[in-house]
Order: sequence, then structure tokens, then C-alpha cells
Amino acid sequence: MTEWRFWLAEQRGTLLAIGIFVAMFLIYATNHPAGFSANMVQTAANKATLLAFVAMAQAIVVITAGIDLSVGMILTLTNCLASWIVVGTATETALGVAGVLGTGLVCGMINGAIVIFGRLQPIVTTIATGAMYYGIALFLRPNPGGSVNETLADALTGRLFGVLPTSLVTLTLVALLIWVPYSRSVVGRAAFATGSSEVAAYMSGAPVRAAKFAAYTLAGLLSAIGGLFLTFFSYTGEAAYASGNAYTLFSIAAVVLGGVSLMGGRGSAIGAIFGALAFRTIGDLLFVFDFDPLWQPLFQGLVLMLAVSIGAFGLVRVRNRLEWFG
Amino acid sequence: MIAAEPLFRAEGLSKRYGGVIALDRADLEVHPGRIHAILGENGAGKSTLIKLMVGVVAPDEGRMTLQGREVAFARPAAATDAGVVCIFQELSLIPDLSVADNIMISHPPTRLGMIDRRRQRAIAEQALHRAGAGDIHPRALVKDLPLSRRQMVEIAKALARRPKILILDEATSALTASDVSKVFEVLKRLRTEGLALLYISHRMHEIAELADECSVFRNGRRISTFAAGTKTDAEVIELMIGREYKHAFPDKPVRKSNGRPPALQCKRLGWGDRLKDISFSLHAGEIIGLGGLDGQGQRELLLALFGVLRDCRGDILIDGDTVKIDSPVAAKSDHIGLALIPEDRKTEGLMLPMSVRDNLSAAAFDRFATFGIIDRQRQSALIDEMIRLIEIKTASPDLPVSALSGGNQQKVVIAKWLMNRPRIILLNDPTRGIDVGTKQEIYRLLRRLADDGAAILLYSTDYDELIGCCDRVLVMYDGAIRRELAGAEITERALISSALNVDDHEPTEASVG
Amino acid sequence: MSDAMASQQAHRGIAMLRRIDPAVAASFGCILLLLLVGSLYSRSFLSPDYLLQQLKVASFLGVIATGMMLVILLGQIDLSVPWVVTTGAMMACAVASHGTAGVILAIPCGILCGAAIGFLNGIGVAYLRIPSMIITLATNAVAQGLMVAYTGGFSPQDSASKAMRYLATGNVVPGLPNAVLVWAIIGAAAIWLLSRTTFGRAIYAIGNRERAAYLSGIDTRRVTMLAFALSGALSAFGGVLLAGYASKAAQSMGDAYLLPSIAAVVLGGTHILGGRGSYLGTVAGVVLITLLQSILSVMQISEAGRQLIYGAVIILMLLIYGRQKV
Amino acid sequence: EPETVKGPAAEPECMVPWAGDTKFFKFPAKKGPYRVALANGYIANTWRIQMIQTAKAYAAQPEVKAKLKEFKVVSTGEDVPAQISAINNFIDSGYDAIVVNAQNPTAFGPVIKRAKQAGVVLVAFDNILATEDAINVNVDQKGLGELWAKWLVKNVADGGKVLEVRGVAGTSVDTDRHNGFHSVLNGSGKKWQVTEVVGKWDDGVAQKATADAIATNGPFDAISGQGGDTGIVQAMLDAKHKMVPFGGETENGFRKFCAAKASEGLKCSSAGTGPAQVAVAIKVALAALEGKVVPQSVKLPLAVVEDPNFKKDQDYFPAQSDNFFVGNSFPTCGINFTAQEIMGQSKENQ
Ligand SMILES: Nc1ncnc2c1ncn2[C@@H]1O[C@H](COP(=O)(O)OP(=O)(O)OP(=O)(O)O)[C@@H](O)[C@H]1O
Ligand SMILES: Nc1ncnc2c1ncn2[C@@H]1O[C@H](COP(=O)(O)OP(=O)(O)OP(=O)(O)O)[C@@H](O)[C@H]1O
Ligand SMILES: [Mg+2]
Ligand SMILES: [Mg+2]
Repeated sequence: MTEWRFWLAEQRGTLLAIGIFVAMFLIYATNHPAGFSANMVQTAANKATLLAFVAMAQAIVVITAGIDLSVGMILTLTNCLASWIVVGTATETALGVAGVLGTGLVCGMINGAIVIFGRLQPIVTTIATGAMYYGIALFLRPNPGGSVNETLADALTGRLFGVLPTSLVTLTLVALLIWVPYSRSVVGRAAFATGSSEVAAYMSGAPVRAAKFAAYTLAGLLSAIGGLFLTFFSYTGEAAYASGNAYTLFSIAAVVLGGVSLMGGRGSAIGAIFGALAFRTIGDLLFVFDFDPLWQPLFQGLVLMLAVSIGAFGLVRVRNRLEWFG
Repeated sequence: MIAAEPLFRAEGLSKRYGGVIALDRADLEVHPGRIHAILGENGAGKSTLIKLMVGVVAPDEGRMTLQGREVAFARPAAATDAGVVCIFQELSLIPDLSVADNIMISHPPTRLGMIDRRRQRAIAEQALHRAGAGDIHPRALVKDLPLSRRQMVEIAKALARRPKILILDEATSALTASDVSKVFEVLKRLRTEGLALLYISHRMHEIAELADECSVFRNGRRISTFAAGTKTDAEVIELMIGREYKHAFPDKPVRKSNGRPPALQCKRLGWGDRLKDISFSLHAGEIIGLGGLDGQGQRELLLALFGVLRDCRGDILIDGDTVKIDSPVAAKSDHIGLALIPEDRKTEGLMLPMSVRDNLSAAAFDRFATFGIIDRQRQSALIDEMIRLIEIKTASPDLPVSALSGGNQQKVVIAKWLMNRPRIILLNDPTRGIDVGTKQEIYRLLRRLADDGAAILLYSTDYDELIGCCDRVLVMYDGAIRRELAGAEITERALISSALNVDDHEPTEASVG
Repeated sequence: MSDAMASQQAHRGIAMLRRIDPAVAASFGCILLLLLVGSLYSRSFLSPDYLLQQLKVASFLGVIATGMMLVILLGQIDLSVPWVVTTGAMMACAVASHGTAGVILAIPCGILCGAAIGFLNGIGVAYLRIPSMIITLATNAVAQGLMVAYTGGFSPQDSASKAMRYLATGNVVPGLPNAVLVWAIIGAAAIWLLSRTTFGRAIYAIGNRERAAYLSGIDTRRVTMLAFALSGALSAFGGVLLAGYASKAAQSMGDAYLLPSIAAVVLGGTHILGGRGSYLGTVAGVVLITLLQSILSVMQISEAGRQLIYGAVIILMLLIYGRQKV
Repeated sequence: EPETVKGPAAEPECMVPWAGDTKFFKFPAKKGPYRVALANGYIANTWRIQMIQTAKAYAAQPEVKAKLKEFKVVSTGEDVPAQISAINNFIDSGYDAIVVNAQNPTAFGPVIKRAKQAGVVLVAFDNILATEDAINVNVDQKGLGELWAKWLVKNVADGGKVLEVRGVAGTSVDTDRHNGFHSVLNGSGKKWQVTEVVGKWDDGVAQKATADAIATNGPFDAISGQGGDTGIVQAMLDAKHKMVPFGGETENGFRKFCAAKASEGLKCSSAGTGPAQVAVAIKVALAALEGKVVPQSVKLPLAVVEDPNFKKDQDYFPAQSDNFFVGNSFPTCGINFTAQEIMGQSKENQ
């Protein structure tokens, strides 16, 4: 009984995110002209998966009370790189994929190293490294173009057994293979500890530096998986500055919708995934409601506002005003 | 006096912080199977010594040996690995992690590289039991626990690390008498198991009960080491403060009723199920104590009076008029004139990185600002006066408060509110972690404020304080006032029995150190 | 007596020393370094004309960064800058088209619109306790939606009034662009506000520890709300100046100001978690960013190279002086 | 599945094939009225807003309206996957034709495949699709760069210093225009020294970049701007830079300057294709649905006005916003919006 309550308390953010997503998706699905079909789910899944990877990346860093404003640019960079090297025979393609993931890993490591050893504030560090990653992306792809192994791309953006979107399966696998072990490892828990109180974590002998380094590195890796997926999804690479930035900002929104505390120490990448799915559904809602095109951005803004305000309703229950301050 | 080779030896340790010499060529020997108490005024360098020992900060000079081998720990983790474990004065628990996670934070049991939560939980439960805190749920989040429970978790955490040397830097300062006795049993058992214990506390009677030997520090130096029990309290205190020691508590004046309405009156104050029908009145010139076990609603009562809690029932009257207090802003306004010295100075009382000046100003802007514009001269004058009055030891008001010792930080918290000239002062355990000398100053200060017409409500976990300081004591139990004691009724026995909610005439089983 | 005097003098001495923040000094040093390096490329980087023009351009960022700094000092962030800038500019221009009264009211109206959005941010952050990073993202989306709908729906007048042009490009003091004067005035006001008013001190207190500030009887919510309103107003004022500079308002004119304003504040030594920082540092940060962008912009290297150098130089400068103490 | 047929197109004056070897499509004729969708990406700039206004205005014209059962517009923002998904959704929902302003020319391969399978007519404009399987309504971006360069070559006697203000890096439009511009300059036989800065097609950014360039590398003998040209001229005025020949886009503000300052030396070539090209795209889509023959790649005429031909209230509109894009008429297609029509149309709607 009490065990159940503790579990609920731990998972509240994630559950709320799932709730918001399910509610929105139901509204979307029931109003969709094509109805609740495999195609429609696949379309929604493919679009959302990308953001989900980036949101996971962001969540892992945010849990350490940091922030990574370069995730979108790592996505862009790895997208450009993948459009060069994820081609050819199966072996070449596999090497290419490894290269892309490795690049993401290295980008994340650079962020981590600067934040930890340079002792710089993550926000401005990642603004700066983000600019650098974008610069490299632009070197790689001064023009949109390139190609990707289409067999692999189609497999990963298609459907399993005709119903299950492969992208969702991949997302689940990544969550299971990266997030679950990480969050239950010593380093992962140290990441939570660091985010909650860095001094206390250090004093307690938790591996603070390793935790931060692992977080930024994993963020790089996950962004790279996002970049890879973008390539699979679009068959090309493009050094798009605005879109990179958009992903970064969206990832923050997704993380918050997913119940991850921006103060650090609380939340899960699973929550962030659902936050991403929910955020993407906001965009999809445009499709099923007949708004004047020029009023669509306003509608999206208002829905986002509403979604992020849901957490504020809990405030009514707070009877000790000191709890405002977390 | 002890022939055997010490387990740990420090020689000539020094540490300077800018111009402040925190530790000045100090040395110390620690032997297995003994409890070594360290005493000293606030700022004597006790915590600094500990931090050097466990590698939180590096010494400027000096050397340390553990079991004959020279050691220099680069990080607390390294010290832990070598068996030197410390419970720091500033708690080092992680608020968002569970109790079990906290206890096993540095060396959790793993399986396939993942933390084995089932085993972790079992070990944590065991450690909690060993620390006498089996009532704490291992899955509870630390931030949801009251301070006294957190300190128990700290102790359990230290025990789970299987230390050779266990250092407790004022680890009992937030504990209630019953918890303290449990902890003492544990410590005594550890002593028989051959551990070396370093015990820092400002509570003389704890040291008397526990210590085998004592070292007194003053101004960063070890002044004297002696076997416990060879000196009287007064002698020890004189060693600590370097001057003659006078009676601890100022005299209580006989208060004459002047027929004025009470400065503060509560009528059937309630809040959720944590506060139940609290009624009392507090007159100008009076010091009322709040007693009882920790966590019986004392903190909530103070917060409710200060306007922090929402949806309170009942009435609060100031000078006989019902008032509505819905925020600290309202509480400190001139016509109410409340002040609250909060429990946890690090998170609630101070802005640590800010200067003494800014901290002293924070509650009293109205005293030196007109239309929100600060009059620098008036501000400086007031602050200098307050620093003198309260005798805050700081090189300059522009130093960050974090650089002051614990006791002086606490003085800043009190002084900050005195700047605003409050008429009713609420204090939540203001002498926690404060040395005897400073305590005396605070007692005298409180009495002086009362004599000048302030009404004071003082919550304390220290029974001596309630007995020595207060005109009346309200003992709380389970959110209600269980008993009111006045004058000669305020005895340790009466306080304890009513705190435990048992009849005064039966003997109590709670042993107090 | 003389003891007291001596100690008083000692206090003053320490106060003075503390006021000259090494980070601020170092960032001004970096400005000189940047100019020297630039002058290797072209002598004109040292010409008074160029420097004055940089100051003029910097003043737009300076005004916006002033608001950003207030919010960052609180430990918050304002991501609504882009569209608040635009809203300020567009609304000012819109009002200016309504006769004489419009011309007079244009600038105050623009600023007021920004303040209103900032106010909304402030309510969200202070009263609903929504993390600033997300509520400002949402209001940014709403402001964008409003401006798109407005542009599409009401055939907007978007020419700047004479007054706006004069404010941004005229010279009251010969040789000194008015924009710089405006920034100087706003800067002086900010310094005064931060150091000499209870509001300013409260901002620092809240940034350091909101809980302690609240328990000190500071109305933390009102201060937070006002700081956000001020930030909005200053962003909008930046927009008004920009509109004056460009002699018109346009949709995406604020996009280029979000990340630079954050970077400028942090480069100036303000701690991103709040509570620490001086306005002089922000001035240095703004000038640094502006100069860096400008010098890079005219060097004939590819955009990719520019981005790389931009990021690298920011990191380098921070490594020189922006490292956090452990 | 369209069949590839021989030309000419149904309305040869309007639907001009891109090149000699351009294929022609004939889709199986469907019975009207049709469901047509416009999948836009980014919306928050003037060009896009005006484009959407024009699309709405065109769809509201009686003869067009009669053919339309539904006309839906969705703007998905900057990221490509969102736009791809929108198109997928339109396909799944059974729209007959989808008009798209693509965020990225190469990213739509999978969608094009799906559209083809589903028999949906896909028409791209502005940022077109690098494919032969969808219809492109094409602006000759490279040609535009060439045109500006030719203008400068013609108007500057013996070469000199040129300021080239570029667009958004990493996009094909920017690169195409840049390449066209340089190929003509290099081939002109005159000596040119080009200073490149990035203006991002934005007045503010372009103005600042120009100001910097003038202060450090100026003065210039000729200027070309891909966009944000009003800002560029503004920066020249602020810096008291002499007025020089200028090849630029079609912003109303720019053309106002061109008309006013021509006598001082601001000799302009203002060329581009305004947002009204969306109307051509819709027109082509409808034609394809009706089973008419259409070129796979339509070449849009450039709306060019060159000094000294700037005419008030025809080539520029003093009463309208500076941000307004002029050049909204494609007479050969029977499309001829005036500024008032585009901006005024919505007023009645609101
Ligand atoms: N980080 C620091 N910076 C500057 N001075 C410091 C710092 N830490 C400690 N000090 C100074 O060193 C001296 C010793 O402090 P320490 O914390 O060791 O005292 P303590 O004996 O533990 O006192 P208390 O009983 O109040 O905890 C004090 O004067 C204190 O002001
Ligand atoms: N954060 C925690 N702190 C303390 N105990 C925990 C924690 N998480 C789980 N436990 C306890 O550890 C034991 C085994 O944990 P296990 O890894 O199986 O978790 P679980 O029951 O799967 O929980 P969940 O599904 O929430 O991850 C259980 O008895 C559980 O109560
Ligand atoms: Mg201490
Ligand atoms: Mg102490």
C-alpha cells in the first residue's frame, strides 16, 4: 500500500505526461479525416520519434541540473554527416551508422569536458559549441543534399508486421537499452544526486564528474540517433540553422511537459519521451481543426501555454507556501 | 596518556582563508576504541580540521597519517574508501533521492552493472535499524523528512560505510533527546567494536556522557587535550572561551501585569491535522518557550503565525485586534511587527553568497529606504550598529556570510530581524550548533529584548534552554498544546513527561543525556 | 574611536575591491584583444567611425540584454525575447500611423505591449510557479501567433515614426548616436536600480535563495513579476529602437537577439543561476558579442568558418575569465 | 499515376516548360470539385504571410472557388519532418492535390513516392523539390543571380568593389543565386572585388552587415542583395555611402528607395518572383486534376523592373508597407493581384 504510494510519487511527472499525451492524441485521432489507421499512427510516430530522441538527450542533461542548448545542432550535424556516410553496402552502412553515433558521442563529450573541466556554465557553453557544431555541419553540407541507404531508412521508418511503426519500436529499444541501465547505474544515480544537490553529492562521495560527463555524452549520442533518424526520414542532409534551434527549444518544452524538473534531480527520460509525443501532437491538432492559416500559430501558442500551465493546478493544493520554492 | 600507536595522527595542520586563519598548526591523535570529543567556540576551527581530514579542502601545511601511513585525500570519496567517514555539520544528503539511495550513495550493491535495489534496500534498512531509526521508510524522499530524521539518515549512511574512523560534526544538534539517546547507544557500541570516533558538539552534557578524551580548540589551535571527567564544565568552558565563565542564563525578572492586551494571542488556531486548537497569549516582555518532541507542530505553529501556511483556522490577535496575516510581508508590517528566526539558516535564514550587509538588510529595507530607494548612509550606520550590538565576528560587512563560522552566521540571522525592530519575535531553535559563549550572548540578548518590551516565542530542542530562559513553556504534542508550565513548574522532568504525553507522576523511561 | 575609523576605512577598501570584479576587468581586456586581432585584418576596425557604429548597434542588444540580465539575476530566463522585440516594434509602428496622437503615443505603446507580455511571463513564473524557461517559450509562441495574425489580417502600417528614427539614429550630442545615449541612460538606471533600490537588492536576494528572501518578508512574487515585466518592456524598447534603426518593423526582427542576449549577460560574468553579476559586466558582454559578430561578418570566410570561430572564441573567452569557483 | 506525354501544355503561355527536355504529365482526369491542400513550412515572415494571403485570395476567386470543394492550409514551422508528416496526413486523408513550399528540396523523396502511389497531385513552388516525379513551379534562382550580376556589369563601367549580401546559409536558394551571380561577374571580363556578408534575407540583419561592411571594406561601387534590400539601402543612407547600382529583390520598400534615389545614382534592377507564385502552383494543380497536360517543371517568369522604369502604384506602392513584396502579377496566367487585393481581401474576411 505505501510502496504503491511511493511509486506513484516517483512517477507522477511521467504519468501526467502520459495523461496529457493520451488526451491530446485521442482528440487528434478521433477528429482525423483518415481515422485511427496504421498510416496515421506511423506518420505521427515518425515525426514524434525524432523529437523524442532529442528530448531524451535533453532530459538526461537537465536531470544533472544542466542544460544542453546544442542538442539541435548535434542533430543537424549528425544529419549532415549521415547523408554522406550512411550509404552503400550493409557493411559500409553499418560503419557509417557507427561513425554518426560516434560523432554525436564526441560532441557530447566535448560539451561535458568543457562544462566539467572548464567549469563553464552549461547554458552558454552549449550555445557556443552549438554554433561550432553548426559550422561543421555547414562545411559538410553547404547545400541540402546527399543520400542514405534507403533500404535501412525505409525499414526504420516503416512498419513491423504491417501495424507497428518501426520508429516506435526503435525508440522503445533505445529507451530500454540506454535509459533504463543508465538510470539504474551508479553513475546514473550520481547524475540525479548531482542535479539535486551537487555539493551534497560531492561530499557523499558520489562520482559527480563522471555523472555529468556521462550525461552530456549520452545527450550527444541520443541527439545523434535523432540526427540519424532525421536522415532516414528525409533521405538527405541539410545544415538548417532554424530547424536545429527549433529542436533545441522544442526539447526543452518536451522535457518540461514530461515532468522533468528544470532544477535537476527529478524526472525521467520516459517522461520526456511522452512530453515530446504530447508536444508533437499540439502541432498535429492544427491538422484536424479548421483554423484560418494565419491564426494557426496563435492556436499552437495557446495550446502550449495551456499544456505547460497544467502543472500549476497542483499549486492550489499547496498549503505550506514554502513548498513553492521546491 | 595512551601508549598505543594512534590510528590517525595530524601534525601541524594549517588552513588560511584569505586573511582568516581558520586552523593554525593544529595536531590531533585519534585512537581506536575511543570517543574523542572536540570542543571549541564557534569559529574555533573544528569543522575546518574535519574538512582537512576527509579531503574536502586541502591543508596549506601539515601532514596526516592513517595507521602509520601518510595520507592526503583528494576527495571525500577517497577518505571514505580509506575508512575515514564524516557526518558533516552541513548535512550532505541529497534531497531528491530516497533514503535508501542516500545511504548507499557511494557504494551501492550492483548486479550486471545496475544497482541492485532489493539488496540496497535491505542493507539500508539494516543500517537504519543500527542507527535506531527503523521508523524511517527507505523509499521516502529525504526532502520529505524533517530535519531530525534527516540527521538520523546521515548517521545510518555513515554506518553503512563501515568506517574505521567516524567523525560526527555536530551530528546531534538537531536531534531530540530520545533520538540522542538512541544515537549514543549506537556510538557506544561502535566504540566497543573498536572504531575511533571524533565527536564535535556544543552540548556539554553529551560530551560528559560520551567522551573518553577531549580536545579543546581555540582560534584555530588545539589548546589542551585531557581525559574526560578530569575537568569541570566551568573549567572546560573557560578553556574554550579563554576567559572566566559566568552563570549561563540571565535572571528572569518578575513580570507585573499591566492590564494591556497580550501582544500576541491565538484563539483555536488550526491547520490541517498538523495544528489543533492552539490557544495561548503572549505578553510584551515575556519569553514563552515551545517544548515537546521535535515535529509535534512547533515549526508549523511558528510558520502559521508568520503567515506562511494557507487555510489556517482560528484567530490571531495582535494587541487585542484580530489580524489577517497571509504572508511574511504582512507579518513584518509595522502594525503587526512579527519576526521569525527560521530553523535552517542555510536555506531559510541566509543568502549565503551575499554579503553580511545584504543579509542584514534583507528584512529591514523600510528602515533605511524611502520609496524603495536605499539611503546608503543610514543603512551602513544601522548595520555597523547591529554588528557591534550582536558582536558578529566579521572582518567587514562586505564579506559573504558563507565565510563566517556557523555561530556567527546564526547571529546574522537574528540580527537581520532585529534590524527591523520587531515587537514579537518567533525563534525556531536559534541556538542549534552554537557554542556556549555565543549561546549565553543570545540568552542575554533575548532577555534584554524582552525587557525592552518585545514578546518572544522560542522553540528549542534543548530543555536547559527552556528551563533557563523562559517565563512559561507550552509543551506540544501531536499538533496541540499538551501542557503549559510556568515558573518553578518548568523542570526537566515535567518537560519530558509532557513531551511524551505521559502523566507527570509516573516515572518516564526516556533517558536524557 | 580611531579604531572604528580605521576599520571603517578597511571596510570601504574591501568594498571597492569587491566592486571591481576580476571577470568584468577581464572581459574589458578581451574587448581590447578582439579589436587588436581585428586590426590585423583591417585597420578600419580601430577607426572611431567603426567603433561608434558598433556602439550604436550594440545599444540595441544592450537594451535587450539589460532586461535579460534582470531576469537571469533572479535565476530565471526569458526566452520570449524574439517575439517581444518584434511585438514592440510592430505595435509602435502601428500606433504611429494613427495621426499626431499616434506619433506621440507610438513609443510608449510599443514598450507597454512588451511590458504586458512580460507581465504575463511574470504571473506565470511568480504566481503559477511555471518554470520560466517554458512559460516564456509559450508566451513567445503566443506573441508570434498574434503578430502573424495581425500582419495577415489588418494590413499593418510598419514604418517607423520620425521620433523612432531620431531616437535610434539621430544625434542630440554631436558625434554620439542617440541609441548609445539611450543605452547609457538605461544602463545608468539599471545600475542604480540594482544597487540602490530595495527592488534591486531583492532581485539579488531572490536569485541567491528565494526561500530565504521570502521568509525575510520580501514580496518575492511581486519582485519576480515586475522583473519580468521590465524585461518585456526593455525587449520591446529594443524592438522600437531597432524599428527606428531600420525605419520599419518586420516579422522576424527579434530572432537574432535571443541567444546573443543570453550569451552577453553570461559573458559579462553574471551567474546563470542567479544572484551574482554586475551591470558593467553585461556592458562588456554586449560589446564583446557585437564586436565579435561584426568582425566575423566582414571577414571573407565562409559562414561555416564564422560559426566555428564564433563558438570557439566565446568558449575561449569564458575559459580565460568565466570559470566558476569550485 | 500520370502518363508522360508530349507537350505543349494546356495553357502554353502560362505553363512554360523549364527546359527543352522537360517532360509533360497528363494525370487521369478527376471529377471536381477538388480537395486541395497547401502544406507550408515556416510562416512568421512577411513573404510567407503574403503568400498565404494570396493563396486564400486566389482560392476565393469565383472561377477557382467553383472547382474547389475544400482548400486547407497548414503551416508546420521550420522542421522538415513536420512538413513531411503534414503531407503524409493530407495523402492519407484523401486530398486530391497538395501544393507545397518545401523546407528542403531533397528531403521529400519518400513522400513523393507515396503521393505517386496514392494518385495525389503534388506541386511544389518557391523552394521546389529535386525530383522528376512531382510538378515544380520553378523560379530560376540561378538566373536571378545572373540577372543582378548582368545589371551591375552593365552599369558599372570598369568593375570595382561589389558588396554581395547573401541569404540564409545552407539553403539551395542562397547557393543558386550566389553561383549565378558569380558566374556572370567572373565571365564579364571586368575586374571585380566582391565582399560577401550574410543578410539572411532579413532587413535588420542585412542592414547591420552592410553597415559593418561599409565601415570596414567600403566604399563600394555596386551592391547586390538577395533580400533585406530595404535594410541595405537604409544602411547606405545612414553611412552616407554614395548611391551605386544595385541588383536586388522586389520589396516595396526597396523599390520606393529605387524610385526616390535613382537620380543620386541608385540604379536598380529589382527582380524576383513574389509570393503570388503560389497562385500559379494552385492553378497548375487544378489543371493537372482536370486531366490537362502540364509540364513537370514550370518556369515562372521573373517580375523584373529596372531603372528608369519604376512606376508609382504599379511597380511600387508608396502607401503600402515596406515589407510588402511587389511583383505579384503573372499576366500570362491571368493572375494579377494588386497590393490592395491581397492586403484588402483579408480585411473583409476578419
Ligand atoms: N570558506 C571559508 N572562507 C573563509 N573563511 C572561512 C571559510 N570556512 C571557514 N572560515 C573561517 O574559518 C574559521 C573556522 O571556521 P570553522 O567552520 O572551522 O569553525 P567551527 O569551529 O566549526 O565553528 P562552529 O562551531 O560555529 O561550526 C572561522 O573564522 C570561519 O569564519
Ligand atoms: N528509489 C528507491 N529507494 C528505495 N527503495 C527502492 C527504490 N526503488 C525501489 N525500491 C525497492 O527496492 C526493491 C526492488 O526494487 P526493483 O528494482 O524491483 O523496483 P521495482 O519494484 O521494479 O520498482 P519500479 O517499478 O518503480 O522501478 C523493492 O522492494 C522496492 O520497494
Ligand atoms: Mg563547525
Ligand atoms: Mg557549529
